[in-house]
Amino acid sequence: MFTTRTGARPLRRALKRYVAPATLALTAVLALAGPVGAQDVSAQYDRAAAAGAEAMNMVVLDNIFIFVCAVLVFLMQAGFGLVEAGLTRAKNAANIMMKNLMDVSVGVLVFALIGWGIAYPGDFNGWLGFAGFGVAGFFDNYLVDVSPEALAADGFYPLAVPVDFFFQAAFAATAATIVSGAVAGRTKFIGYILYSIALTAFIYPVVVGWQWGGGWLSDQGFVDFAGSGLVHMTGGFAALMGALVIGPRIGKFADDGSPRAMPGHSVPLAITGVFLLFIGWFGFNPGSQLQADLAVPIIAVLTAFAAGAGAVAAMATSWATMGKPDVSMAGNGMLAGLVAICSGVGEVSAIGAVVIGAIAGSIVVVAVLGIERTGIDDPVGAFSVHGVCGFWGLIATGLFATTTPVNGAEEAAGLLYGGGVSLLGTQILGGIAIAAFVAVTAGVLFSALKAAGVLRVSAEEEMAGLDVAEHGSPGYGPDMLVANAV
Amino acid sequence: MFTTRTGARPLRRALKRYVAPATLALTAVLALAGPVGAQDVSAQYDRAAAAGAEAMNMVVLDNIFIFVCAVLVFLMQAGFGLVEAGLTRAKNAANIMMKNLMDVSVGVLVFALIGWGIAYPGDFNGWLGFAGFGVAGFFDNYLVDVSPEALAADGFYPLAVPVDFFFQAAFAATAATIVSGAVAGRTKFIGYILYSIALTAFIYPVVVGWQWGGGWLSDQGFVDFAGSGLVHMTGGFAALMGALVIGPRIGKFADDGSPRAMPGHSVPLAITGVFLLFIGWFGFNPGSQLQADLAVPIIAVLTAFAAGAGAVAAMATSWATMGKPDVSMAGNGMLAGLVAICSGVGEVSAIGAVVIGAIAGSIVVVAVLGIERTGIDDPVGAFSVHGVCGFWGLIATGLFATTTPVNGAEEAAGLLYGGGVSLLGTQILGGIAIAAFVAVTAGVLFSALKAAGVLRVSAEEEMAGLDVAEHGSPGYGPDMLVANAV
Amino acid sequence: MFTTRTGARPLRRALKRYVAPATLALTAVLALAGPVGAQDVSAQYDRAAAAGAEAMNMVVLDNIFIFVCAVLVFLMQAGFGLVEAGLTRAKNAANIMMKNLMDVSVGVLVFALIGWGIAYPGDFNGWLGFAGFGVAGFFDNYLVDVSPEALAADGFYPLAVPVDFFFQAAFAATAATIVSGAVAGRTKFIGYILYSIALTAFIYPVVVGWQWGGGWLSDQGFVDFAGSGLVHMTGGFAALMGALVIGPRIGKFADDGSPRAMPGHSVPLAITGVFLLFIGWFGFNPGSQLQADLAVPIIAVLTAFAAGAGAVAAMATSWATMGKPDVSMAGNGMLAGLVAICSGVGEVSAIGAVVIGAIAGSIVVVAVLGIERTGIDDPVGAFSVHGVCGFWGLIATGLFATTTPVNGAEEAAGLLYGGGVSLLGTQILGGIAIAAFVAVTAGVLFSALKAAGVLRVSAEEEMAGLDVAEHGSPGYGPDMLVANAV
Amino acid sequence: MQLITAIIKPHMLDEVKAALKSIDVSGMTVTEAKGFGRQGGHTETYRGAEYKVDFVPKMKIELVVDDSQVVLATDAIVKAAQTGKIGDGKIWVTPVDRIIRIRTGELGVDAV
Amino acid sequence: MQLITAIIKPHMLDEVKAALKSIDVSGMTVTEAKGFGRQGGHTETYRGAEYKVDFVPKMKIELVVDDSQVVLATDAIVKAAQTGKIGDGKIWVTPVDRIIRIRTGELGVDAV
Amino acid sequence: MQLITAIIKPHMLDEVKAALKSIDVSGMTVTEAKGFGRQGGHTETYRGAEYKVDFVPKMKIELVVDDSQVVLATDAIVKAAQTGKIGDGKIWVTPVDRIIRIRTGELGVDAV
Ligand SMILES: Nc1ncnc2c1ncn2[C@@H]1O[C@H](COP(=O)(O)OP(=O)(O)O)[C@@H](O)[C@H]1O
Ligand SMILES: Nc1ncnc2c1ncn2[C@@H]1O[C@H](COP(=O)(O)OP(=O)(O)O)[C@@H](O)[C@H]1O
Ligand SMILES: Nc1ncnc2c1ncn2[C@@H]1O[C@H](COP(=O)(O)OP(=O)(O)O)[C@@H](O)[C@H]1O
Repeated sequence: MFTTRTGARPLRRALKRYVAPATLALTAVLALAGPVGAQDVSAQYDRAAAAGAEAMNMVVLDNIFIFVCAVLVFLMQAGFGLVEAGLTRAKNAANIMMKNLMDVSVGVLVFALIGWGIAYPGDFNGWLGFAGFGVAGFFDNYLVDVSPEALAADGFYPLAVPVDFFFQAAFAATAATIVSGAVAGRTKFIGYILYSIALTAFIYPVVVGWQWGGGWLSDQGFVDFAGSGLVHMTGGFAALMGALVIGPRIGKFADDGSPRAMPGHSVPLAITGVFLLFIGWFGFNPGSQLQADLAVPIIAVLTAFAAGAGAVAAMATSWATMGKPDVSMAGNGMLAGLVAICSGVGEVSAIGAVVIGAIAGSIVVVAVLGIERTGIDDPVGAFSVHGVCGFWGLIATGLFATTTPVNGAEEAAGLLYGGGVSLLGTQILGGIAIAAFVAVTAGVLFSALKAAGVLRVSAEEEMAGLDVAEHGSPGYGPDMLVANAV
Repeated sequence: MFTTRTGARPLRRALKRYVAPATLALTAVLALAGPVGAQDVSAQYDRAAAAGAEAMNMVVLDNIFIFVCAVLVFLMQAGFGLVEAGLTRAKNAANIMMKNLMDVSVGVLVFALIGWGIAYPGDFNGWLGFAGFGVAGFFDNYLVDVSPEALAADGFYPLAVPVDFFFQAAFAATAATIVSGAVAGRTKFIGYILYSIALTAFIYPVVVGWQWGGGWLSDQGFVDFAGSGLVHMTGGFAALMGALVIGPRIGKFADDGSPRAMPGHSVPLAITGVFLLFIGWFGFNPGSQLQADLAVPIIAVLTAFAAGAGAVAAMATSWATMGKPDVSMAGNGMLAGLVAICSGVGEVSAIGAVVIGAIAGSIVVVAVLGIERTGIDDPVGAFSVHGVCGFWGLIATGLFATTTPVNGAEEAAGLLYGGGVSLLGTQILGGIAIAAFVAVTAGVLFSALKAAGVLRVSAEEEMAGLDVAEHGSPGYGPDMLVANAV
Repeated sequence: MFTTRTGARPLRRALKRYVAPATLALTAVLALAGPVGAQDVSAQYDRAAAAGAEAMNMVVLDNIFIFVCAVLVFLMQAGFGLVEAGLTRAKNAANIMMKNLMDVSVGVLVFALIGWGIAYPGDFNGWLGFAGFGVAGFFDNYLVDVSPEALAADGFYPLAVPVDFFFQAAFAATAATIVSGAVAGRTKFIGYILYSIALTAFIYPVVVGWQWGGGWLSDQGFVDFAGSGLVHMTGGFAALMGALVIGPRIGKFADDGSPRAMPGHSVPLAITGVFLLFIGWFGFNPGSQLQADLAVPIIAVLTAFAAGAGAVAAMATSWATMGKPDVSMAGNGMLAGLVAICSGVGEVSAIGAVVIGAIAGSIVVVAVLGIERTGIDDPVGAFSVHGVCGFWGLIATGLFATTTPVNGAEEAAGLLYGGGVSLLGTQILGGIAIAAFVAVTAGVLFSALKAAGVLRVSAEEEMAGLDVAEHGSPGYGPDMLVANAV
Repeated sequence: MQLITAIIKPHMLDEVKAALKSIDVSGMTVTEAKGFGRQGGHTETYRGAEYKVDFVPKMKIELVVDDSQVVLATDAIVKAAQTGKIGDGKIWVTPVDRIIRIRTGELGVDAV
Repeated sequence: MQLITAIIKPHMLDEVKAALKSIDVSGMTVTEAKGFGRQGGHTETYRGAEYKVDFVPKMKIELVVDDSQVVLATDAIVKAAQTGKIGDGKIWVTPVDRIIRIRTGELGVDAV
Repeated sequence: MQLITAIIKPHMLDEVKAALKSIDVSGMTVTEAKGFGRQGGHTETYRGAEYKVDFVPKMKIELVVDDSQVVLATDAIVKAAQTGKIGDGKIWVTPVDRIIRIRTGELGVDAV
């Protein structure tokens, strides 16, 4: 159990692995980790026991590994920016990139000040190593607590806080930026910044706290290894509420309500973004193992399988339903597969990953078309990819979870692997809870911004484009002649 | 020998390093590795023997390192997409990106189902850890075999299968995507997908099996560290056959057969792609060391030397022959240097790497001009870069291989380092074999697709552009006004 | 002290850690590292002493870690290329990318032949492991010296040279490429190549030698962890001199001297470049720790804080001063924060990093506007970002350095942390020295190029655009219709 | 035959096209244009430097019609393109001596 | 003097230019245009939403020629631009009162 | 009313606009164009293949003015757009039968 990311355990594990002197690790495992199979003990023994030097080795490698994974997750910001800019019009391209730039910039700071403390409440109480974060501690010199003396005293633990924060902050920025594309082309910049702050400071952290922070969901045995629900559904449902409250772009729907095509200005940029997201996901999923071990490559392979299956399925579905293989739909399909596999990547088999990804790829095409029919304008399909396929990912874990997860944990198996409906039920419960909480809070948030008149630009500004209206000049210079009739 | 990738040894080495209980490693070395210098033994001893904990450390680091390298290799897909899109016309840009997206998506799945099993036949027979791959095993839960119990039992070996697959699959996708640019602007999408499946399922794996899979080439002492021949020549000669069978784009050649310039729509995107490929190559070459050791940085430096020398030489050559330094040629030159150094990067000296890269950079310019003169239309120079310079890379190893390769192996030296012509002969033999096999199989493949009428779009579709004709809408929106006269 | 990068110590440390047989490490520490705190010794002991196997472990991990960081730094070349191309006009886009491609290609070779030897003079004298670099040794087979035998003999040291070179070469290429944007749109390509060679061969190495090479600045206790001064001020002041000597682009200033807006052709590409630079910086700063340890994540977090604060502050400042949040200014702001934190990232606290970044973000906006008023044309704000904020970074360390730096060194504290003005004085002295030396040498260099008539293109060529004039054809094809009126 | 040239606001193009179709105008040719006039332009800011954009986006429509159709067509355009806001554009009519359909070489009325 | 305006298919531009050169037309001005006519447009699909593209790419060629040259020039254009397929385009001729060469201020025939 | 069409070098647009403003021309319409003429083009090279670029960038200015203003306007354009170098461009004047302001429906002089 100690290597999974289900519930509070991973953090206790961390505590165990670092705070306890390495030589006490074995007892620590037995004491804190609950019933564990023999292999856990031996593994733990192999990894942490014996020479202090040996223990430090693994600590260093673990920290460096998560650091590298976090950098990959941050790369996803560039990917989101390109996907969103590419699938919207040229007159809003700079605005989209600016929103993504601010998601990560504001996000890292706000998550440090507020979000992180909310997401992981219990675990860090009274840990001075953590005092460096949070409103109060922010004004201390938190490095005091990670000076070599402190390290020695604390058995190296505090140094893991920064890397864990670094990794988690990248996730928070990801959740926030999902919304940017759904509300593209008509949102006031100031309103978006306020939304972004609220999501990284409160909405996302609360949801994360339920599970990774050791909250009620984790007590149910809910499984969300890398965040199909916690990260993607949160972003996806916030995106839905944003698109809903803000309303469609001018001209998106004909008077009879039928959707009009508003082609993105650069599919090549969008697919470049998909490639960067694909790469970033190899930090997102494998890094969620929270330590450098031999499960990492398996997680990577399953991630690649789901991504590939998603892209192929979306291509095939669009081909079948629209007569031609749609490029941006295939891109959405790869993302859908990646989103869906996050939850169960530590629990499912190879064939499970392929099926989960393929179904996600088909779902996303249907969802994008369906959403449009309901009169909601989500230019990049953010809700379909992250919200719908995020939920599918949770359900899929309830169906495909095996009895022998990659990480040696002893989770309940899914319906198709003889585990009955209990895990499935928990997954659905969790999905509904996340959807409901985010829908309500994000709904209130966007409605409040709307009431305050900071949510949507004027019709004139929208026609002129947000680059000029909100930022003073077009994203593409006068030498990249941009046509009028759009 | 045990750290090289020449022939079957690396896999036996792996076997050795992992399957044998760590405490038996030393004997294992002596038993399997053939005559090894004292330093090999001691190194092996240092790395794997003594404490089980110690051994596991290195296994974890090795696995994580190859995982990171594989991610870098996957990044090359974005690089290829941008180079190919940038050097072709705007009306085909989305189609190019779609083909690259499918190369990796289809490629990973097909290589898992079929290719991998063909590429590494003997070594994996009867390994349950491998049962998760391949048509049959695909429907089992292969994670069973990597449960901690299994790991313990197998001495950690099986866990290396996923990372090795992950790394090899990235290579397969790379080989496939090389062709995409050469057939750009006139190929039917369905035909390209069928080609891509055939290459990753059969053509590439067969070639890889000859050497890395322990086949006949490896028995000759053929040296192809990272795949100048196995990967790049395979892709390059497939590209040549594709361009040949499909024929040139409409308007590429004047009635008198003289080539017409068809400028790519975005050199900046193309060079961005070159940069991403340059970055990805630091996973491609150093990762081919197949373990985290101190040879990795040397391989990286030699790779950078060859890349730089290639770019400079191509710039100079284009300047000399065309009067001005051609930007996309300089980009091709960097790629040419990278392709050429793959084969010998574990064997050559610093000056060797520089010379190999510089010659590749000059060759590629001459080759691009030469190919065009023969009436073959290869819009991005794929054959010149990967086919011609891949072959040059094989030959170069026969010339520049030193007696003291970076990886401590005891390969035969090249002609210029007193090794006589034997290695050179083997390299040329291998190159011819690869060229012949790929030319024939790819030739048959493309001819069959042509006969089936799924290879080339109609003249009208070609004029309209593949984005509209094959995918339903242009890759650049109506707001990015694209000129008519092209 | 031994883990910091202030002055020559790191290199002595390296020497210490590798050349001395691991079992002698402890004595080595005491012998060479000067007075060290108990924790240093124990840490050193934990890391290097005891089993040879253990020592090798850490050596491998350190080498692999720096290798990965260097790859991230090389990714910055793509980032610079995109930022510079995006913020200049379409008719010069291919030329900008070509200059960046050559900066890294020429840079790696020239730095190996000349620069590296100048930058780290003393330390490498008579080290055969180094003979592979440098004019003379370049023609030997330097791999001889890293053959397993040599490794064993040298206690693994020589193998660290390649990775250190690889990392340092990436820094040199970065310093060189900073200038490219400042002189964009009017510089002769040959003149730029000559400048680039001179900077990586002489100017940058001399400055680096002063501090990282163990020169006079390091003896003053000057602190420049990752190179706010050594790397960014060098590039920034060279950029200033370039822009000054070459003069403004035609039409940049009205007859009355008031600056005219010359909008970049693609803000989306520019911000994509900013994202890639942000990612690359996680190799630049954490890698400057020069070993894989638990300080790395802290450095990463502080880097992210400064980047975020810089972007937010620049956005706010541009909003306040220009009425609207300027997108490219926000991008400059993130880079400004990153540049400023380089110097003190090993010494400052969380709040320190935020304040340093925020001030840098505000400074850069003011600086960009101010520079323009003086009649200097720096299209991308290279001097404001790297020169001005680089100097601010040095000063900031003198203000915010704590008594307990992350790396366990015992540096003097900054003014605000009770260290008095001594460190501040040293930092300012160092900044002035770098500014003066670079201004003079770069000034002479550009003046010489101007005198030789290879610095600036003709007015006709400038109007036509450098892509056509210098490279033969436009960077954007005829199908990407580029407007005339620019 | 006469040539009607209309300068309109870009987003009115669809309405104008529909209006002309409804009166059986067989064809037209459209060009992207920029206009200068009473409407005036606006100021943009890039990296702190302000600059005036005098020319506003317009679409230029050209159609050759039979003399009998001129008034009908111009009225249709005016009705469709009119927003009442400054900048709606102009229409001018010039005489056409000859018109040829390239495909057939037909002349005059048969050519349109 | 008269002004010849020709709307042709984009890829016929080179042929037309060559044809005009061969009859010593001294110059011409070309503009990107979009055409609406019998040729009709086509339907595109983006993310599942269909939309009609009514306007097809055309090139617009304008050349001022001496009255004596008009027939020669229009014939040349028709010959060169004709594919026989619908959408080949139109040519119309309008009278020109004055023509000036900016460089020299020359008027009339000397100006072209 | 008459229609003045001027083909000028792109970078002369600001000067011409200023000159026309100074003589109270109320408006004009501008289009990107490419020109062929005595100025000739140039050769470009892409990946070793040479190709001739015959068409050079030009701006096309159209303005409808009252007959009384024609000479004034053309003179202003010539003065402003003249560099004396080959390729400065042409101006031609054609008669306009009717002009309408779409916003108001005003006709003739009142419309411009
Ligand atoms: N004299 C003119 N000649 C040619 N085009 C003109 C003229 N005056 C105006 N236009 C075109 O008509 C457009 C609208 O004119 P404007 O004066 O701005 O508004 P309105 O026509 O409603 O008074 C201008 O942008 C320009 O393209
Ligand atoms: N009445 C018209 N006025 C101006 N341009 C026209 C007119 N009719 C057609 N055109 C132009 O000529 C092009 C070809 O006309 P079309 O009717 O499609 O084919 P064809 O001329 O072969 O019958 C159209 O795309 C449009 O640009
Ligand atoms: N007969 C013509 N009809 C229409 N436009 C023309 C004609 N001759 C020249 N032009 C336009 O005028 C521009 C300048 O003409 P050119 O002969 O190159 O120089 P100049 O007018 O100084 O002799 C050409 O690029 C073209 O756009």
